[in-house]
Amino acid sequence: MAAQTKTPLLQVDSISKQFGGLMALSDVSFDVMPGRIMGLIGPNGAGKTTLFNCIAGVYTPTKGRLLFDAPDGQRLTNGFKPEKMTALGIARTFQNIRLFSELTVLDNVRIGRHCRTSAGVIGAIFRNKSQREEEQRIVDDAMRWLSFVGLESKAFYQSSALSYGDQRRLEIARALATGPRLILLDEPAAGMNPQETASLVKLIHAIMGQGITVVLIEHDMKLVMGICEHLVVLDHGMKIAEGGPREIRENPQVIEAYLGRGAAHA
Amino acid sequence: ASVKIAVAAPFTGAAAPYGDNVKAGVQIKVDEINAAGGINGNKLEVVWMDEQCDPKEAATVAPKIAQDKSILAVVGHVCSSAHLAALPNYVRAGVAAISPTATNVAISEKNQDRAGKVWSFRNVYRDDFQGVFMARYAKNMLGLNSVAVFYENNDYGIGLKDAFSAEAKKIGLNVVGEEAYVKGAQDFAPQLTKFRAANPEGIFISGYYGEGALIASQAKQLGMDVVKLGGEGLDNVDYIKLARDAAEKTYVAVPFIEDVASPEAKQFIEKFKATYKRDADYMSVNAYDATGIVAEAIAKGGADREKVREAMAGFNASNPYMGIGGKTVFDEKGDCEKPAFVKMVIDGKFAAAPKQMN
Amino acid sequence: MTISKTIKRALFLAVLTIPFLPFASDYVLHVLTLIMVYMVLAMGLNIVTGFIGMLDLGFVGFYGIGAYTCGLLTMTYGLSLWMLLPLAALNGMVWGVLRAAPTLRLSGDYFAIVTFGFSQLVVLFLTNEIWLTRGPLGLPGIEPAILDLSWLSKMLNPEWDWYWEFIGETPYFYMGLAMVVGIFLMIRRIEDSRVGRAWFAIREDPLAAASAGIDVQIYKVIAFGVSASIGALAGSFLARWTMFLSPDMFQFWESFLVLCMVVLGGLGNMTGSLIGSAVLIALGEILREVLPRLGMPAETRFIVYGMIMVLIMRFKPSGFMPRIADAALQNPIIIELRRTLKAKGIV
Amino acid sequence: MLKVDGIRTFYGNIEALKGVSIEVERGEIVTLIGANGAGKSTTLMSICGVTPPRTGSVVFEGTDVTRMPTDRIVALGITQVPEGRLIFPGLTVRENLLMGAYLRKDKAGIAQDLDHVDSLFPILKERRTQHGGTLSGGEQQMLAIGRALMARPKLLLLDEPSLGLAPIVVENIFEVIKKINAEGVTVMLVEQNAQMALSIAHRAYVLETGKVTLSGDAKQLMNDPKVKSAYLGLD
Amino acid sequence: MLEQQLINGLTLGVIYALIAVGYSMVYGVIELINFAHGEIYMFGAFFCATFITVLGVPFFPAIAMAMLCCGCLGVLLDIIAYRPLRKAPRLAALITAIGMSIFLQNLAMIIWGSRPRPFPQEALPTFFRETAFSFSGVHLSWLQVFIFALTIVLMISLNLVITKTKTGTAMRALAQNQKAAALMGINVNRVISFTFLIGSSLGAVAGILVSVFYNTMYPTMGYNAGVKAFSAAVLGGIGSVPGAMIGGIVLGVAEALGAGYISSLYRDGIAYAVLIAVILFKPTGFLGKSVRQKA
Ligand SMILES: Nc1ncnc2c1ncn2[C@@H]1O[C@H](COP(=O)(O)OP(=O)(O)OP(=O)(O)O)[C@@H](O)[C@H]1O
Ligand SMILES: Nc1ncnc2c1ncn2[C@@H]1O[C@H](COP(=O)(O)OP(=O)(O)OP(=O)(O)O)[C@@H](O)[C@H]1O
Ligand SMILES: [Mg+2]
Ligand SMILES: [Mg+2]
Repeated sequence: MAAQTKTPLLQVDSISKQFGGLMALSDVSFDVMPGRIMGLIGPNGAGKTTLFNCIAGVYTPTKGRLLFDAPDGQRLTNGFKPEKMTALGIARTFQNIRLFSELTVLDNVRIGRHCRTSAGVIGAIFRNKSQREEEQRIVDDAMRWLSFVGLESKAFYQSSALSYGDQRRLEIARALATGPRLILLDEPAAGMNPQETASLVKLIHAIMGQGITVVLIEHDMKLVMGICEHLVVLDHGMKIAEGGPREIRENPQVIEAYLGRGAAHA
Repeated sequence: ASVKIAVAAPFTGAAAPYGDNVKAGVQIKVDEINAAGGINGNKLEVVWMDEQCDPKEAATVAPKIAQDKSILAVVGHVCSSAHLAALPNYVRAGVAAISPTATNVAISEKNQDRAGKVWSFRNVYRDDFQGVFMARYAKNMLGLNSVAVFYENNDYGIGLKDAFSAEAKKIGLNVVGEEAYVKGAQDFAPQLTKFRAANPEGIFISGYYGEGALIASQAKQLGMDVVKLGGEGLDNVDYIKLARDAAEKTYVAVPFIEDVASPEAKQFIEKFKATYKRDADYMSVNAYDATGIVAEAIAKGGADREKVREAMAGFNASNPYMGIGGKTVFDEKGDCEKPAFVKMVIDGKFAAAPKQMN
Repeated sequence: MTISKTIKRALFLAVLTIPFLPFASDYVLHVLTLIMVYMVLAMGLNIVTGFIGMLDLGFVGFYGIGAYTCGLLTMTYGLSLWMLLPLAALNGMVWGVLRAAPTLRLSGDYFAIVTFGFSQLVVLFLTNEIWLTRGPLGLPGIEPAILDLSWLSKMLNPEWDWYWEFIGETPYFYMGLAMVVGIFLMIRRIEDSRVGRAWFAIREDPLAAASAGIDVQIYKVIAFGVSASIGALAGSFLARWTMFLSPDMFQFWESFLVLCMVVLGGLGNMTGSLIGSAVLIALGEILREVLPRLGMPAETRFIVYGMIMVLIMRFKPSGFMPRIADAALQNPIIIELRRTLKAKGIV
Repeated sequence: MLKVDGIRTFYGNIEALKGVSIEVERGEIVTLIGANGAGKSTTLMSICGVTPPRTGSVVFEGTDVTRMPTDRIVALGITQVPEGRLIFPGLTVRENLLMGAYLRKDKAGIAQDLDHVDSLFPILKERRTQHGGTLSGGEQQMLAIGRALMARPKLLLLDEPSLGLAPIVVENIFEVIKKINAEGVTVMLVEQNAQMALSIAHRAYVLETGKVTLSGDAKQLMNDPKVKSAYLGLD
Repeated sequence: MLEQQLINGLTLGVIYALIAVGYSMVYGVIELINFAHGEIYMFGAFFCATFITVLGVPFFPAIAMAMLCCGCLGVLLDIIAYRPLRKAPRLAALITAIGMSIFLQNLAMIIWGSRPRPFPQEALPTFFRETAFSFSGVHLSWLQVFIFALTIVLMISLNLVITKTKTGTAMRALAQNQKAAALMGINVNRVISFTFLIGSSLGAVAGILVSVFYNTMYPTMGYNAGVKAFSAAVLGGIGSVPGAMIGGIVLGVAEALGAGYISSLYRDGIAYAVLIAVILFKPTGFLGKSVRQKA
């Protein structure tokens, strides 16, 4: 496999996270290879979202190391704040949708461009040429991402007026607008019907096509097994399995803890 | 026909009781004048202007008063800071104001226009006068050797206490401590506890009766059975009502006392009692007189602001205004000197102190 | 779009001519100028409370700092107002940033109470540090604003003397107007920029904002700084306009009044702030005029005032101008985008 | 048991329901399927009186509940597991469950039902004293369902109960639904997972942009070509 | 002197606490800083005094009547002012509260006049003024003892109501999500009204006790009291009843010690400085909990 010659984009190295007396993650390690779609699955409360939060800088891991292959070389990113992680190139969406709900769809995505642009207060007041050009670029980029996720026509809607599925797309567009190298999607298909899920799959493939690595939490096994090349399974904060979809589907421990008998042959 | 004057005072907000006192005094005077046929046959009309003792509001009502050319003069403001904020408007527009209560010294320096004409008068003595007076009274008449000073942290309280403390130092009256409080405070125990440790013979209360009463009663609760001294700010029956038996042994400097009052004054006191069901205080008395001064000036000067001002400035030593609060004589700064008397609380009532200084 | 722009221009021109209209007495101009002072304050507060959504109950502290900076420097050093305006604004900004340091972590009403405490401390300082501020005695007799261009006129023509002392309300009316228009345009521009969008993002969801790459802390500090400097600017204008300052003018009640203006106008909407200030100040004055005519005593003014406030909120719970981030919609880039999208039949 | 007759519901000026009529018989499982934004959640909320319909009527067991306040409708025996879970983040898991039994007075019954919920969702028992807000997404969903069961409703409205749940739990949830239905609770189920929903339901309605476009026996609908392509992901 | 200052602070603190509880309760349920609470407190004192002087009711029944009247006033306030704004932005209700506070304060001024009045002392039990305890020169009157005891009893029972009863849990549930609460069958409006009823009648008790203690009452008395009580509530962690108690006492003691040992000029300043310091150190007050939404 080509991937083995590459350095991992993200190394999760024996990460633990404790909340009071609860070990939400204990000693989880795996690598995320660039250019691939990786799935993170596991029962409810296994610690998947917590792991995302650690990677994205929302939580500082209690123990362990996170190594990100930033443009300027390998970086130990433990304890970095979310905005720093975004700037380095990790974008994410939220399990419970978190949009800027009173703002328009376009503004949501424009805000995504924040970390790739630079105008400040003075520039804003005087609106010199370079600042105006930057604004133009922001709008163009935002519109590009909106049409990428298929929301171009709703650019001027207030984002809270979107339907659930569209809100999920908008979150993805906002994340993409930050110019990430790695995108973390937390249950993007939740609440979508099969038709909508199918178009989401297309979207995820398109994201890959842009050279962006995807890590995905999802309970929809059809989707996960369909698009992920590599899976990590968590249970009770521990990694219980890792491997390709086929392997995972047949892993008895995974079936026992997560898939159940019915879904194993979905 | 009618002539108009404005009364600018706090009718709402925390200082509303003072506005209420002033309003009562003015109203009685105006009713009297109109009952007697008005000023040269013109009815006297009052425009009430609420300014909450707030400098900003005062600076807003002042131009409103100034622009209404039918208003010939202003009685007000009550608070010095409000008066100072309003003053530039009166000076600029040329309308005379007379404050019954504003005692801050700064007013005397800011009330002249470029020609040196004074546009603001007051028929209340300045803080520096009664502070000195009470310090001397405490030392010479009451024979106190040590006092603590409790002052309201506003222009009135500070001005009065500064004068008191300075004079006390001069005449060898020991000031054992100075503590401050703010308007509307209800709890004075911490400061009083501190005083108690110094064991003073008296407390000089540089503030108004509402808080003064609480200070007196809380001092008593703390076991401090001391003499209370104060300026005219304490002069209100509510002081006794609120402080109850703790009000005993309180000495207050006032511009007038019933015992030496003229028949007119006695008549006013009766009328006030009948109308408002309470005893008159110095604010009402001064407001009554201030209205009288304005009315007489209008009678003399006619419906002309400039002439009214001149007539007011004309109340000098040779031509004093005789009010119920005694003689009012303006100096070249619009201030007046008045005799001061001392009242004390005996058996739940204000009465002239047996020992007077002048 | 273009129609509303025309209306706005016409409105602006109409305002310009007010001092020459027959009804424009000193009182009317004074009230209008007062409204403009509050407009500036409301816009300043709206940055923190409307744009980043933090309830600031101590805004008046900066107003006081600006006023006293200007008042004291005028009285002791006789500095010119034109120098003092930026100086006071700068001083306000310094305090805004200083105040940000401890409060950044706080949320909701805990932030509110700390800001409230801050403004109380400012008032206490102004009241008690008599050596510096004269305390409750206030600062009477601050010089009015002076525009001294004599150095320029002397160069042009020795006969000319371009020296004006601003007496009366008219010059202050125009100064106030310039200030309101200037700050309005400035904030609208910031609002419709990367910075403004970052602020709105923080208001809507701080965590999502951080995940979108916004350094929440820094943008909060910027907002505090800008907001505080605007408050201080209003204060320094006030000092030279009323020519009198006292600590009581900056009691926390003022913060609430300004907050009411902001909320009544619409949180996060600058036009709303203008409307809110105009409504609340005018209301007080109208009641002063109207109530006596209805035979009601002066004491009833605030009963009615309170009632009307309640009623406005009842029927306009999101304020007069509920829309946030509306400056963006008037940006030529966005207008252009809309047009092309429409032309392509996408929207 | 429940008769929804031509209700029209508005959000401001947006008409979310354009005359929806639905009937549910006692003891049935009725499912409501439809695309995002079709108005499924709004229908449930209108039945509960959270977003009262502007016109039309909702009759429950012969009582017209159209304009009744929510709490009285709930008192009649309708309980909802709302979309987005709406658990109480600051209450503990146990308190959340007890809130479900707010209107009940029988202490013994409540205790019994608590045990029942604990056995259905053992993780909730483990997290008993944790604040609802710190639960994982799936745990919150379980809590919301458990809370609704605590009310011992006559009619249970479920809005996407499988959302965000692990496959094994989803299976479990559908088992639970069947079980409580068998115990006599009538169920109205909104699901994106139409296949599962149709497989346990007796009857189904298809909602499209605020209107019912199809209805009938669940098994029959499962074979309807339109339903197949649009909602089951089968071509 | 220290003992005396501590007693001074404690007395003051208990009074703050008493007012703060009403604040905290209402806040805990609808997250509204009910500015009009200070006015309810003031009305309590005036109602009680009016019942005594005008109707000749004895002291304790007059307290009960005033509590009832203020409770109803609170409920009325909720129904006419706040209820229409349940779904409106949070600050709308705050502004309405400010408007109501202005309205009520000025209404009281019209009804009872603006001048400070004494509380009708004749009606009070005579032992109130007598010394209950004294040690090392510090005297405690029976009135003080009564206030302490009453406050503690009220706190404990209220806390039990909120944490242990179903209605109490409903109150907290409501605070977090009104829609969900309604879906549980909770009559949202009734529970909120109940909260206002309790909170306001406690406000009345506070107003009465304070005006008895200081023997003075005036229409603007709610203003300062409200500010201090609000601070106390925040200091203790808004929404927490025992928190309000602790917050009030800390604030009172800080004030007394500050005024006694540091500077009476900065008396309030010291209280605010303590408040700020505590909040910076513990951003949700002493007993406040921060419920962090999960990412
Ligand atoms: N802030 C917190 N405080 C305490 N416990 C927490 C916190 N956040 C998460 N937990 C606990 O940590 C565990 C892992 O939660 P996490 O959200 O990561 O689960 P998850 O794998 O994403 O589950 P799901 O698939 O249901 O979303 C859960 O049991 C949860 O209750
Ligand atoms: N609070 C609201 N304000 C305005 N419009 C709303 C609101 N809630 C829902 N809508 C609109 O009403 C319509 C129906 O929404 P509803 O939530 O009932 O759909 P749904 O079928 O449940 O969809 P989903 O599968 O996404 O949950 C949608 O067009 C939606 O945009
Ligand atoms: Mg999760
Ligand atoms: Mg839905």
